Amino acid sequence: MADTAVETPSPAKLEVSDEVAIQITNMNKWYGTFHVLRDIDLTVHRGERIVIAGPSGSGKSTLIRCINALEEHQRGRIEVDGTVLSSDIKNIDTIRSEVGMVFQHFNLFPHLTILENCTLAPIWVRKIPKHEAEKTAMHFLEKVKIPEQADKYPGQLSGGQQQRVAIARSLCMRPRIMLFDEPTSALDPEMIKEVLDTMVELAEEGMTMICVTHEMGFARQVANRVIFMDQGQIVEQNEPEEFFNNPKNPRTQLFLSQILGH
Amino acid sequence: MADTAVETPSPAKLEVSDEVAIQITNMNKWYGTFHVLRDIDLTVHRGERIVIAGPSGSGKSTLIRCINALEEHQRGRIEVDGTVLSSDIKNIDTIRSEVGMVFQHFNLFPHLTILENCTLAPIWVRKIPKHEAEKTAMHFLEKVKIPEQADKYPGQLSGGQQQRVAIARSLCMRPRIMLFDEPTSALDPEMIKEVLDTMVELAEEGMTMICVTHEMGFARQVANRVIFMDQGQIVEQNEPEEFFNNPKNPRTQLFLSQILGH
Amino acid sequence: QTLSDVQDRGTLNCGVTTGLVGFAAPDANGDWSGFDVAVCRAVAAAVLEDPQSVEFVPTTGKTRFTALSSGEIDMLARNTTWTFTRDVDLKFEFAGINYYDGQGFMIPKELGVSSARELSGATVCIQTGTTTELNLADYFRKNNMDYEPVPIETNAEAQQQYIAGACDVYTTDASGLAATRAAFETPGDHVILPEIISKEPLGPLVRHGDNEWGDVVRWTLNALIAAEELGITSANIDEMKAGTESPEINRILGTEGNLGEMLGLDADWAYRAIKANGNYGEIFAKNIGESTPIGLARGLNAQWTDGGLMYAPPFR
Amino acid sequence: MTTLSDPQGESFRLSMLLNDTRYRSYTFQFIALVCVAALFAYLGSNLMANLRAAGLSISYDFLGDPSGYDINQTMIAYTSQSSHLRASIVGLLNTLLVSILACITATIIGVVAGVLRLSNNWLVSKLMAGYVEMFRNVPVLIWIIIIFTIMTAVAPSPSAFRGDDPDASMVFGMIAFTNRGVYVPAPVFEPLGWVVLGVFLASIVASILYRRHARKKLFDEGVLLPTTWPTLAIVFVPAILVFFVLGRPITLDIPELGGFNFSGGVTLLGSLIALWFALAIYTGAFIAENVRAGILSVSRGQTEAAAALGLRPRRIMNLVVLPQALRVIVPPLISHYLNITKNSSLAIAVGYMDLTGTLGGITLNQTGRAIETILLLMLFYLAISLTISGLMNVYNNAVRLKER
Amino acid sequence: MSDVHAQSVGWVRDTLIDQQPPPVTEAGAVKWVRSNLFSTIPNAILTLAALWVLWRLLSGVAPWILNGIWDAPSLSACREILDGATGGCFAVLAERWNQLLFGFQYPSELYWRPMSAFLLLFVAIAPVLFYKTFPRQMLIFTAIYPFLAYWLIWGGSLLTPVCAGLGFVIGYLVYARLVTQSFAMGFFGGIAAALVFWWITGALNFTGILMMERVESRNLGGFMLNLILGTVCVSLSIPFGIALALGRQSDMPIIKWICVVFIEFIRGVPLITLLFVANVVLAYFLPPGSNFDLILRVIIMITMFASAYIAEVIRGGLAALPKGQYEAADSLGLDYAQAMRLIILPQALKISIPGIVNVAVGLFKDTTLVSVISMFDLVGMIRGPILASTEWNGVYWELLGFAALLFFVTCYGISQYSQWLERQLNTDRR
Ligand SMILES: Nc1ncnc2c1ncn2[C@@H]1O[C@H](COP(=O)(O)OP(=O)(O)OP(=O)(O)O)[C@@H](O)[C@H]1O
Ligand SMILES: Nc1ncnc2c1ncn2[C@@H]1O[C@H](COP(=O)(O)OP(=O)(O)OP(=O)(O)O)[C@@H](O)[C@H]1O
Ligand SMILES: NC(=O)CC[C@H](N)C(=O)O
Ligand SMILES: [Mg+2]
Ligand SMILES: [Mg+2]
Repeated sequence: MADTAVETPSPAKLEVSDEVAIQITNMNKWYGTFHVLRDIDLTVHRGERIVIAGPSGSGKSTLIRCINALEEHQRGRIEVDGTVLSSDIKNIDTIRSEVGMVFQHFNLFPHLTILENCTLAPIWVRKIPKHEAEKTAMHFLEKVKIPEQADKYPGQLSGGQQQRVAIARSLCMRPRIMLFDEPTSALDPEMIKEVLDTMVELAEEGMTMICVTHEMGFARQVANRVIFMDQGQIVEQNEPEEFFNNPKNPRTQLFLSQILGH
Repeated sequence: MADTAVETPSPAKLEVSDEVAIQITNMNKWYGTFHVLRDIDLTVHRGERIVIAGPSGSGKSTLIRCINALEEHQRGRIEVDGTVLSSDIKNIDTIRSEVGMVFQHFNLFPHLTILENCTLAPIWVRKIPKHEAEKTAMHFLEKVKIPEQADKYPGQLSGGQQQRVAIARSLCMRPRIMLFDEPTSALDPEMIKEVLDTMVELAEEGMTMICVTHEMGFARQVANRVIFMDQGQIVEQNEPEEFFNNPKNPRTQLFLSQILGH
Repeated sequence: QTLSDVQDRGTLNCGVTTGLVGFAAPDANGDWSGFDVAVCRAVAAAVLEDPQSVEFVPTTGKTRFTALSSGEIDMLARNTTWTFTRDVDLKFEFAGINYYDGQGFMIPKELGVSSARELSGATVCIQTGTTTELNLADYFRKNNMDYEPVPIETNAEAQQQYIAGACDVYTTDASGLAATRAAFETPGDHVILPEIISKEPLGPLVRHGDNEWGDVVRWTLNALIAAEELGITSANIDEMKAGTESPEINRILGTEGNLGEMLGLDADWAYRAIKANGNYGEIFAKNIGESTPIGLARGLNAQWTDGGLMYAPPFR
Repeated sequence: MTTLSDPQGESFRLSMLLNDTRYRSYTFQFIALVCVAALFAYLGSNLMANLRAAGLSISYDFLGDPSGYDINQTMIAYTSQSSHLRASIVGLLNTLLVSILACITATIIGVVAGVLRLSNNWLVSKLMAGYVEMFRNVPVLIWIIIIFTIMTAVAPSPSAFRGDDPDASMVFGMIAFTNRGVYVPAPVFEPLGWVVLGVFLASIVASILYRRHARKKLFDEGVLLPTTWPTLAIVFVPAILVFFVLGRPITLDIPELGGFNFSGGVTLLGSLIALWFALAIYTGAFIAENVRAGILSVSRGQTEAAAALGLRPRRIMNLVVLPQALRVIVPPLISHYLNITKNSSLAIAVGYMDLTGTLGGITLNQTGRAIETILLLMLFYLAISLTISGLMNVYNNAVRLKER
Repeated sequence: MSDVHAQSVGWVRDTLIDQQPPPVTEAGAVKWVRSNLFSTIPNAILTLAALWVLWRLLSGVAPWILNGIWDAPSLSACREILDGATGGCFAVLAERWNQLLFGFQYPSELYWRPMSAFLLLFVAIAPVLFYKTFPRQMLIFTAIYPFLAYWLIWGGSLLTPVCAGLGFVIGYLVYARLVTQSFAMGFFGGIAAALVFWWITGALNFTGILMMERVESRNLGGFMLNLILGTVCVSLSIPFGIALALGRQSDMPIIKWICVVFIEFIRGVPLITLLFVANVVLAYFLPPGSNFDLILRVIIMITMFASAYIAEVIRGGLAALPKGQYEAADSLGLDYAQAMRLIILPQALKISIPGIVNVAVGLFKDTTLVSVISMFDLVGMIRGPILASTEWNGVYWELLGFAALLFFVTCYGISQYSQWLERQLNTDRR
């Protein structure tokens, strides 16, 4: 699968600021008695593009869902853009409007047109007047190259187009951080490329991104850090070049040999 | 799709006997007023492995379903293993227990375990004592490499495993002829391989097989004849090598260019 | 306070039966008439000055008491028997008796039965939730007979069942039997057996605890009865209203004394009540009397002066 | 609800009641609880005030008092001197009786109609579709009344059986259809008769054992024994033999016209029959749809796969289609049973003395204890419903298909 | 080696065979009759049996209908005209049809009012039922309709329904104003504003202003009563059903249990017992001195009944929505109320429409049960006043058949609609 992604092997050299965007300290999470995330420590700087990889069930999705407060964590501290994630609704709302999220299965709202999908949250959460919200939405739809679909319904678009709408929808909230949870794994190979291109473009503009993906081409091209997780822990992290060519942890080596193997 | 199959290009050299297994003469079938099968003539010898290809709606499924008396034909004659297919229930029963059939959608019985799926027909049709039937069933399950799933229910298996159970289930009746109707087209690429491997193995043992499939790799590897159908007629038949490299009929050429194209 | 409620509302909610010819039944236009209806109209006339401002609420044997006690209706004028438990346990107040009745049996002539004693084994149609149901059980038990009750809700259903022959006998108040029989196509084919197995004093009733309202209903009824005794009729009432020799008539008609005021009404209340449908005797004759198809004799319901039991307490 | 993210240094503030996910749900629940409690308190105080105004009080003492009325169909000993509670139980049993009868009949009608609706006979399937639509779309109350009318207004009254040249006669000389009900012969057991009955029951058990044996034989030795005829033979032949050998120890008590009514035999009241058939035929239409959907839910592929394996149509039905269809059919079937039980309360429209007729009808009327009786009535029905749906859940869990 | 076998040699068809007509036995009427009616012996027997049943039905019913008498003053007169022949006495329908439709107490000169309310109902309901074909603007009429219908049926001053409607408008305006800040504030603010408005206008007396003759609700009856109960209770129960369904889905245990207990309780008891409650006990629970009329109490109970069933339907709709929709809404920062209002409910309700329609049909049929508590709906009219009247004592079939037909037409129509809708929704969601 790796071969479908863009093939430029050098990581794009993009500036990374010193400012901290996300700071996770000693975070732990349980599902019932099952310890999903163990002592996660992670600092993401503004402008960083991080790829998270790891075997299925290793807790990748759970981690990024915690950042967005879609799941609550039980111990430790998550600070996003200076706001500490607590059970205070105010804080949760602040963080959610700072952080955009793109899901594996797009999760567009099928009863709304593409444009309405994109303007819904700006209008109701950010309280932006409708025509302005629509202007912004069209801008981002152009950016993901599907402005002509604005009045269609999600059911009428292909998977790749849907995923691009999902990205545009997140962008319309003008988030400072974008989270992607395997955004391409529900797509056909041709469509994967469309979506990855959009993400690469975003990365080049300096958006802070955390992306769970197994598209190693993508990781090579845009990530400035690859994080490998296993059994709820961060096992290894490194620059992509180092990570792929010279993995240290035996678990990582095994994993890389599998996914690059075929 | 073609590339997922096994890549050995030479057709396996397997002996074909002189005995006739299936003889179809001038067979015609209508659905209402729609003429689905027109003047089909086909002789299959014991040990032959025939692949049927053709565009959608060309009557491939209908043809092999007629062989199994799942559909009745209106004119012409079908003789399977010396028994002429007529509306006599006795004959139909004889033929059906000689002929195994594997469907595109597996059609396992979801309320029975894998083992029960495999022993049901031997016990009730062949009147084989249960423990013997189970022994046979385990033998064939081992052959398709899933003996450990014997006590699970179909819903608990993956698609490829289910299709392999379906093959084992047919084999448990010890048929002399196997019919496959697009056995892999409902499967994910990885699973296709599992199933094709099983079929190749069967072919190598000399089973008479008729297989509707578009897996050209499979056709190349095991078939000793490829039949191309269009609009309810057999348009061309040839050895795989000839068929693929040197199609004669323009319709065949068009079709091959399409499916091998991508 | 029911009195003021009724006056504020401008209509009297009066519970009647769902339909028993002669006692309370709507005609094709939905206008009610009958012996019980007349009582309602008299009360409405007394209280609201208009005998027409009555809302009739049809009730079955089952719904009548709850309708009354929940306040849905202000009074119940539905051939209801005055019994101890209804008065004491169910907390109702009977305003008097407008018909002295008893339970009887009706049976097709062709069955050739002449006495209730011969009814052993019969199938009996009976309205549920009535005193007659209990009387019936007692009567058959006492006489060591068995029977099969067919319970029904309304007189109309009973009539259908009986006509269709689903029961041999229909039992209810004798007055009700007469009224039901009168509605048959061929009343002559049915006989009412001579036995009367119970006492069924029927009268209008109101809720306990609202004595003012109870008094209004009681004395309206009494005014109707007294009017007959004193010879006040709808024909001569206007004459008498001008004043008569008899002080009691004058008191009733409000030309003397202040009885109306004591009731919380005006002086003309009884005048209007009697004027509405005539006195008791007139009401009886018009709705169920011998000249009607129902053809009930006055019997016990004659004035005490004629040897009957109708006896209005003095207006004084 | 373990939400302990970083509690250090935070003290409780009032605004947290609304803004903090930890306390917010407590706040809402508290408010909801208060609202509900307030509603109940309000209703309760109204009730108290109204009762006081009417001088009534709530008491269940009346349940012990003699009821004073008679009931035409009693399955336990009952006279007008029995208590109201006993009358309620008589009613409850009558409710259960008519519900069970209707459930069985509705199932039979529904299965037959549902299967016939799938028949490839065009006329039959259209006829069944007509039946289903016709009965589903007209209120059950109207059906009850229609059937009751057939019973009372169309069937002859017992007197029609009287005389030398009666207008009506008994079917087979044993069964009388009258407008009060159907009179059928009742079996009378002489002492030896019980032996016959015992033999009959034993042969039913034997037939089941035989079928088991046949199955085992097939599984063990691959010999398929015939089942249909042997089963019938095992069930009936010994009983009939014993019956004659012992000199016909079971006789029939044939209903006879005497006095006003037929006496002897078993009487099925007209109201029972009307209610029973109306419920059965009405619900049968729903069940038919249900059965049809269940059978259709088993995909054609299943039948074809079974056929391709050489199974014969009847075996396909028994071994493949029915076991799968039942899982789809049974849950809605049970809710139809529930509906039958609830709809049986319409007995009151035909004067059948079920729970609503006794407890919610005459007892309520004669005692005037409306609140108490209706509460009790609802509790009875609730108990029946909960029992049935409890059983349904057990069944559903037992047959759920294993998925991964 | 394989070229030893003749059939293995390459073979190409040069000329295509054209479509040929099927053999005679395979097409046309003969084939149809054979395969649909007489394919096997048991099938042939079934066909004959079905034909026999049909013949019996037709031969019984046809003369009865064809010979029907439509003009006679009473049953006996009708029988005389028939003179022994089979035939229905449909005269009873001709004579009493307005009683059957409107009850026996509704003033006959006012029949045009419920009639026009009934016709307008179609206009009002069309944009809801066929939301694709009709312009959305028609929904405004749908919103006005309840107040209009109230005025038409019950009469009284036009200002009463107008004020009631204005209350909703004002409530909505306040809600729209406040909702951008917080849903709870908007919601309760809206309710409070509406209540205040109603309280103020409730004190006013409109008698005499734009009056139409008032009709007491106990004077409603006949089929009209069934229709009123059906439509009113179903429409009222939808909002309650939504609330109950959301409550039951909530993860707050107390709220959840309150809803579960309510729903299961209502679904566990027969409607009759709830009608008894309306009839005999509900009044005890209302504030002393308040006088709810029977219709209103019945509406309250039936609405409670229907909302429990509708709640279950909507719960199914909610459960059918993929979890991703909830998460997507959360991750965009929508709060609970917004997510429900904008994302979840619109989708869940759309999925639930066929189920709601089915509940509505069932409920409409169940409105006949009010005849048991002696209200004079269609069935009540037939069983009470008409069958008991001296003229028409005994015309069961004509009356019951008429009632059955009326219900059949309505319910069959609605259920066909619901099936059509189900197909529509299925194709929508490709
Ligand atoms: N709601 C839940 N309740 C209990 N366990 C859960 C829940 N969601 C996830 N898990 C478990 O938590 C673990 C981590 O899940 P997670 O979805 O984060 O894995 P992942 O790394 O994203 O895997 P994948 O690549 O398959 O998406 C898994 O073992 C999963 O079974
Ligand atoms: N039961 C049926 N009734 C009427 N027409 C049918 C029926 N089954 C199939 N057909 C028609 O017969 C033709 C041949 O169908 P068939 O399924 O044999 O095609 P196929 O070659 O197997 O196509 P595919 O590759 O899509 O499976 C098609 O045009 C189809 O529409
Ligand atoms: N028939 C009736 O409706 C009344 C019966 C009896 N008088 C009673 O009060 O119970
Ligand atoms: Mg994941
Ligand atoms: Mg096919």
